[in-house]
Amino acid sequence: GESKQASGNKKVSLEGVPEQFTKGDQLKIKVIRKIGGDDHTAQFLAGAKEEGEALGVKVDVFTANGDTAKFHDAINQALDQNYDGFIISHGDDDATVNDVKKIVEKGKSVVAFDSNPNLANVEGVTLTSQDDEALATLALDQLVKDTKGKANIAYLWVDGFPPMVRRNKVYQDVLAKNPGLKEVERFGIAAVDTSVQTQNAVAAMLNKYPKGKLDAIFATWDAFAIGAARALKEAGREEVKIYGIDVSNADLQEIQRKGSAWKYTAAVDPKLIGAVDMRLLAKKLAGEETPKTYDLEASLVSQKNLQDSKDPVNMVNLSKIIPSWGQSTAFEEDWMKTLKKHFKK
Amino acid sequence: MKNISIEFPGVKALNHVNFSMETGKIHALIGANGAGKSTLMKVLSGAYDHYTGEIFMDGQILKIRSPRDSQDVGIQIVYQEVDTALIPYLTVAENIMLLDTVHNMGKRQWMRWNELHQKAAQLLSSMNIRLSTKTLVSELSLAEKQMILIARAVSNRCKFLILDEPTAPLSHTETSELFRITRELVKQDVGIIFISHRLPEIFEICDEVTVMRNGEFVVKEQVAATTSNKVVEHMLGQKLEEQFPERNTAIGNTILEVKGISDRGKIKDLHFHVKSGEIVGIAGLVGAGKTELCKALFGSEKPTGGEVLLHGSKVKIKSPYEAVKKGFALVPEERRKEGILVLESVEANLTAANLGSFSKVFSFLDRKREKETAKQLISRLGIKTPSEETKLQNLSGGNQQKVAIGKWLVADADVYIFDEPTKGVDVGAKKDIFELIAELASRGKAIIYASSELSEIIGITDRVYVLYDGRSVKELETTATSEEELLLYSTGGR
Amino acid sequence: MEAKISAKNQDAPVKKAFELFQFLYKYGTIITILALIIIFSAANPTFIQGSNVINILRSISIVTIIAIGITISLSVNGFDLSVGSVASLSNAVVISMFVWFSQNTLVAIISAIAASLVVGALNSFMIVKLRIPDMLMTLATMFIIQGTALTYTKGATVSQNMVMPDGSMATGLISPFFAKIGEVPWIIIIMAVTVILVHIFLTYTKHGRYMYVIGGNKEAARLSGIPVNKYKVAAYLLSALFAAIGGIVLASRVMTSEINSGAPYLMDSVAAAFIGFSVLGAGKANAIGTFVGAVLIGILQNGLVMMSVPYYAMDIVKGAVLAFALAITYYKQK
Amino acid sequence: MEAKISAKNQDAPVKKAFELFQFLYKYGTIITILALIIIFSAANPTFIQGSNVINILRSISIVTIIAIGITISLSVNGFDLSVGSVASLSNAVVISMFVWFSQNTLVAIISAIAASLVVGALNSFMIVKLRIPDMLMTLATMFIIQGTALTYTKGATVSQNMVMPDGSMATGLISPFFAKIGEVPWIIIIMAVTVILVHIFLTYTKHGRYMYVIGGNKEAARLSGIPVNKYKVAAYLLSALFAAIGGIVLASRVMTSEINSGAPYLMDSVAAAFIGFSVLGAGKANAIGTFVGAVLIGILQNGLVMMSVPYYAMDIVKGAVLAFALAITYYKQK
Ligand SMILES: Nc1ncnc2c1ncn2[C@@H]1O[C@H](COP(=O)(O)OP(=O)(O)OP(=O)(O)O)[C@@H](O)[C@H]1O
Ligand SMILES: Nc1ncnc2c1ncn2[C@@H]1O[C@H](COP(=O)(O)OP(=O)(O)OP(=O)(O)O)[C@@H](O)[C@H]1O
Ligand SMILES: [Mg+2]
Ligand SMILES: [Mg+2]
Repeated sequence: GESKQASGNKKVSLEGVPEQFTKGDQLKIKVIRKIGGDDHTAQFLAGAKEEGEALGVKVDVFTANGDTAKFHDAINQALDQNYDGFIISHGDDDATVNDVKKIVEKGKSVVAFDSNPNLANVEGVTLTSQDDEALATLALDQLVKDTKGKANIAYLWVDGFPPMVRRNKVYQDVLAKNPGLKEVERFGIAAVDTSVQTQNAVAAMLNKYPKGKLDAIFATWDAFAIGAARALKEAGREEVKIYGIDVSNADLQEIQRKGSAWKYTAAVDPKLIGAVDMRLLAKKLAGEETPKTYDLEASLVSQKNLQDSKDPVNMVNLSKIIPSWGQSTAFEEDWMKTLKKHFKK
Repeated sequence: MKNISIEFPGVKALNHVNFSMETGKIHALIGANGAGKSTLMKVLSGAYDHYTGEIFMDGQILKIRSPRDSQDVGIQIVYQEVDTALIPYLTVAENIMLLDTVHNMGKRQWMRWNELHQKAAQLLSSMNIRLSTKTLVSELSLAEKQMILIARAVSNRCKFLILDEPTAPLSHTETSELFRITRELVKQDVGIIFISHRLPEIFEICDEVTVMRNGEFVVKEQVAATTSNKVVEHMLGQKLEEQFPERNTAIGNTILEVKGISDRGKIKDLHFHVKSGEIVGIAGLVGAGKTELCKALFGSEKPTGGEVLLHGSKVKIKSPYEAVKKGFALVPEERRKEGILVLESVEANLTAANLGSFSKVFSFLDRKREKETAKQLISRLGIKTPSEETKLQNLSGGNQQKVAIGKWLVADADVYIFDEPTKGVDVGAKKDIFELIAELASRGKAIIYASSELSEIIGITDRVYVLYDGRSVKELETTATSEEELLLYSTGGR
Repeated sequence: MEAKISAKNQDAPVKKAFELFQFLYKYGTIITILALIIIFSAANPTFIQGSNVINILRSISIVTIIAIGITISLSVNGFDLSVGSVASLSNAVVISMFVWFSQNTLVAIISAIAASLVVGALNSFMIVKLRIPDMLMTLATMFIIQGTALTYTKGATVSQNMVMPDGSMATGLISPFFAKIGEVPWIIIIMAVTVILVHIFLTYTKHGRYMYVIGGNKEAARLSGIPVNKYKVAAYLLSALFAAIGGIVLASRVMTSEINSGAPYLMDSVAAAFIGFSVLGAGKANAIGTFVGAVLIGILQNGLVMMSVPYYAMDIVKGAVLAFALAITYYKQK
Repeated sequence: MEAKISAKNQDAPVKKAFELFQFLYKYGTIITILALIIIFSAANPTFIQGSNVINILRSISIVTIIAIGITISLSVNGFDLSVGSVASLSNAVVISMFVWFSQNTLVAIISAIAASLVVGALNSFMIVKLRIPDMLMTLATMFIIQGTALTYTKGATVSQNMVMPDGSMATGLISPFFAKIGEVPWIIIIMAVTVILVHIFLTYTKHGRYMYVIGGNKEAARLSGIPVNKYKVAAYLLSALFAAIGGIVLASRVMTSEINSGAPYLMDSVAAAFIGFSVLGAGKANAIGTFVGAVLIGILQNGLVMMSVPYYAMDIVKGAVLAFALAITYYKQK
């Protein structure tokens, strides 16, 4: 590896920066994510890579595109290649726990995101997640508020993924508490083309529930929400309101569109997740204290807020509208700021 | 055609061949299997472009490198293997008018379906063929397919017409129909090149004959000025000995008895029996049901009625697998499609029918013994091959046929069924095959020999059943009959 | 026709069974469709309403367009597995032209088609010149194009106002005119025009006939002087062209470019084209049959959702219908 | 052999070019592998370390096992596209036996294999009896099995302590013995045994020879008294069996059953089997060649990850290597 100061800005003194970041070879970090092919992945990886490179760390990213065995292969392989730290995303199977134990035994640091809950029990690992309870609660509370607790709703949800299971739990609770809410239809699919399939399915569904028979759609994933939004537009049924979870740039465009049925979406900035995970890992590398778990704060994005904006809104300038968006200073230590200044081009 | 040479990987198929002919004549091209007849004609028709030598017409040098070049100067060909030239899922009309659609459309982009069907129908009726132009070709019989191809060839302006073994799949009536059409074409000053292994046909309709041997030109003669023995001598490079072997085998007990076998329409209520050491002929014209009978006996097509007795006890044969287990062997008519594995070695082909006897515990193969047996067979049958590991596709037709027969010698069956074993095989190889069959009989095997070549039936069998339209019309002792009598019964006479 | 010929030698019961089978072979798919319509409408009368018919047509339009491309490759006895990835590529190119490079509709569409034709050219070169079996070659191409499309978009969804790698905002907008392509009635009109044009092309022009001749017997086609390679190249180019159009229509429908967005269309398109073989007894790939096949799949999909069949059971039904269509088609050829 | 024959009549330069090509055809894949090893090791010496070699072998083991199944189906000139979905099914069954029904390892494994053999039987019935082309039939089966596996798991991931539909928690545990299967050295041993057994089977037993004979000319094989249908059925059953084993090993590796977990193995396995055609000049599907093909893919994958090639560009490389292997294999047969 190259020497660390060489590439940086000599004028900024590196005082107070932990020596792991100033001496010896450049630190190398591997980000390995099991799922792929969606915008969330791209943003998450970009966030981690940007933050890491700002800290002068070399970041390699990999996604297994949903292939579990390949995901484990990548972890095992990286273990042989002298990475200093790992960010593991979506390792929800038990085998991930074993992998992470192996990494920790080798004395490497690990931060995990949306992964097997047992990871929190592994010494030295921080398990981060989007606050799924908060996400679901934010969206559903808004739904209950708008409909005064009386509505026929369609539920777009797919089983089998830990975040989905957690969101479903909140949903079931809300249904139980509001007897006026009636789930009339449910659909969900996790495929390469989830949004288009949802679009076709919702189009078919709408025929079954003519105007007045369906009030709202709760979409537990933005791929569902955007498909539903397109279907409602095509059918001219945008009186049905969509409450979604997660956001991407394409989603923002849809929500901003005049007349779009997608009224609210609850989300955590995926880029920020990557960045915060990277900071946590940096703290570990520096030998500082880190918590065992950390939930990233969720925000509710509303259509009205977006439409009120003069400029088109995207994932970056969303922070101008939602105050806390993308701006977390969690775990951003002073020495990190120094490093960032040092490596600023 | 002057000095034509062509090579394929490993074979020099043509070696400085000269060939010439005139329009308005029927010119026979003969030679043993693999002599290069088809190859020479493919050169002439533009199917190959990697030959050397020159082609002239009316003293003008021609540049023939593609089928189009050849067709443009009026050369048409009907290939030996009809299925290579037909499009099965299109209609008769489209197949006949194929060349027309390709060459005569000019700038026209649209099909004229009515006109197409009309023209095709006209052509068919002028050739006395009754067929709907809307039938799909995949549903036609072999003979009908052949006719379609001839119709296609004459549908176009045509100065020379090449017929590569056109009569092989045809019956007598169909053959004479073909000859009628051929003669009519000659009257219109078309030159016809006629390839056949049936010498009588050549003497019947040809004016001139060119003989080839081993990829080389041997001689060109007037048919009137030569004899069939002379021609054969040129073909083989030696005098023809007696084709059929001497036989005086003791005939033993009845091995196979068939009572009232029928299938779905092609054969009806057949009765016959075969004794040990006996060669029983099944004579009949093309389409009489010989192949169906052979296949029904072998369990390949399901018979709908009747029973088969082997060594006096009733057997039910539902598949070739069971047939082989019970001691049947079939040398099928369509060698390439049914008899051999073109991509496998000679060795693998020879042992394919009886691998069980080459396997040890847990079905492991005894490769050494396999090799030895293969070598023995190759020398015993006189199979011309560089080695036992040569792939079968590199062997000539006659040698492929020997392999197809050879594999059953290993299997050591009781009942041997030969379906047109000499089809497309040259005289030399034919003799070898007859000797093989005679030898099998002398070892006490029961042999069924199905053929539409009546001379062969007379030459090799002991007894004959004549089939006509799927029924056995007559049983005859070979010594007490003649080709004429057989022909009479096979054409339905009584 | 066929029944008549064979009738000659067959006795009555066999003949009847045979004719029944012939009938099923020719009209089986259409009968199935009618039966499904009746069943679904009985279960829920809204199924047969105009708006739902439009839903179904809209939902099959992209599948149909891509399947028409496959039909053309099948007509020369080829098989193009890369159509899904070509549609993804075309989707990515057309959207990126708007969003990243602020181009107009014409430039965007032409670029997408050009990129796809390059793929078609690559396919045909490898298949025609190197004689690699088409199914295998297009499998390899599928990987390559998928990777290329991913690399081009850097694994991210392309959409208006997206964040560019340098942190700025993409300024290009998708023209409202382009958005029309994916809306009713245009999307349905495009599908209909595609089907009719290709039907006419394959049935009534000499080029179409040549393609069938090549598909039926390549060697015979070559020997009758048809430039086989040229037509094979043309077939793969056309196949890529229709995949590109499918991708463009998809782009207009979703207004973004997601990763591998075209991939899921492959299986449905293959199924539609093969179901089409038997329609009206054609016995070969044909445009009308392909459309009927797509309709069958679309009706099934729509009706099953309407009957609230769990989504995970849909694949079973889809597979079973395909198997059924195949069984009918091939049982006959026994 | 062929080279020797042809040498007779050919002049020197042609002969040389021809022999060079023969050489490339036979050893091309192996040379490519050696070259890749040298390049990757030079770039990063850890590549050639024992632990990374084990990584590579582990990563290809499942692909190899499934590809061996495809190899067997190819040997009778069939093609089984359903192996990926069979592996998913087997994975789902084996894990659910543990987790839902608290069965022991033996029962779990036998159930998974039994379920897969049912699929194999369905495939072979439709292909052998109804004569549906295998590629199409197994495509349909792929849909059906995928849907069945999804329905069986209700579209959810099956894992220990999962929440059941009634809200309770699944109590079954996966036996620690079962977990061993997916660990080094067992996973590698299973792969090696599979390759060697199938190699011996195909090359040294009469059954293997019969399969190749059937693959070479089905009609001739039938008329030689080989029970063609039995062997075809056996081939599809074996293909399903190895897919099932692949799914079981996968299950043991990941200890959960995710939806469509086997699907990603299809393409790699097909590629491995086809790359294997040319290895050592076999010219037909063979077990050793398939293994070499899998090694090639595994080395590429590992090396590219090591060199931090962007993940989205990997498909390009993989597709290009497959295309290259195909070009070498088929160019020769011109
Ligand atoms: N495409 C080819 N590739 C390799 N060898 C070939 C090819 N075509 C013909 N040959 C060889 O050329 C020689 C001549 O074959 P050809 O078919 O011309 O013989 P023929 O005289 O027509 O024989 P037959 O009477 O059996 O039809 C044979 O040895 C044959 O194996
Ligand atoms: N593959 C086929 N397709 C269509 N018709 C066929 C086919 N095979 C045979 N036939 C027809 O079936 C009838 C009986 O054929 P079969 O082959 O039994 O006659 P054969 O006496 O053996 O004559 P050959 O001398 O041709 O062997 C004939 O009319 C023949 O044309
Ligand atoms: Mg010939
Ligand atoms: Mg016959």
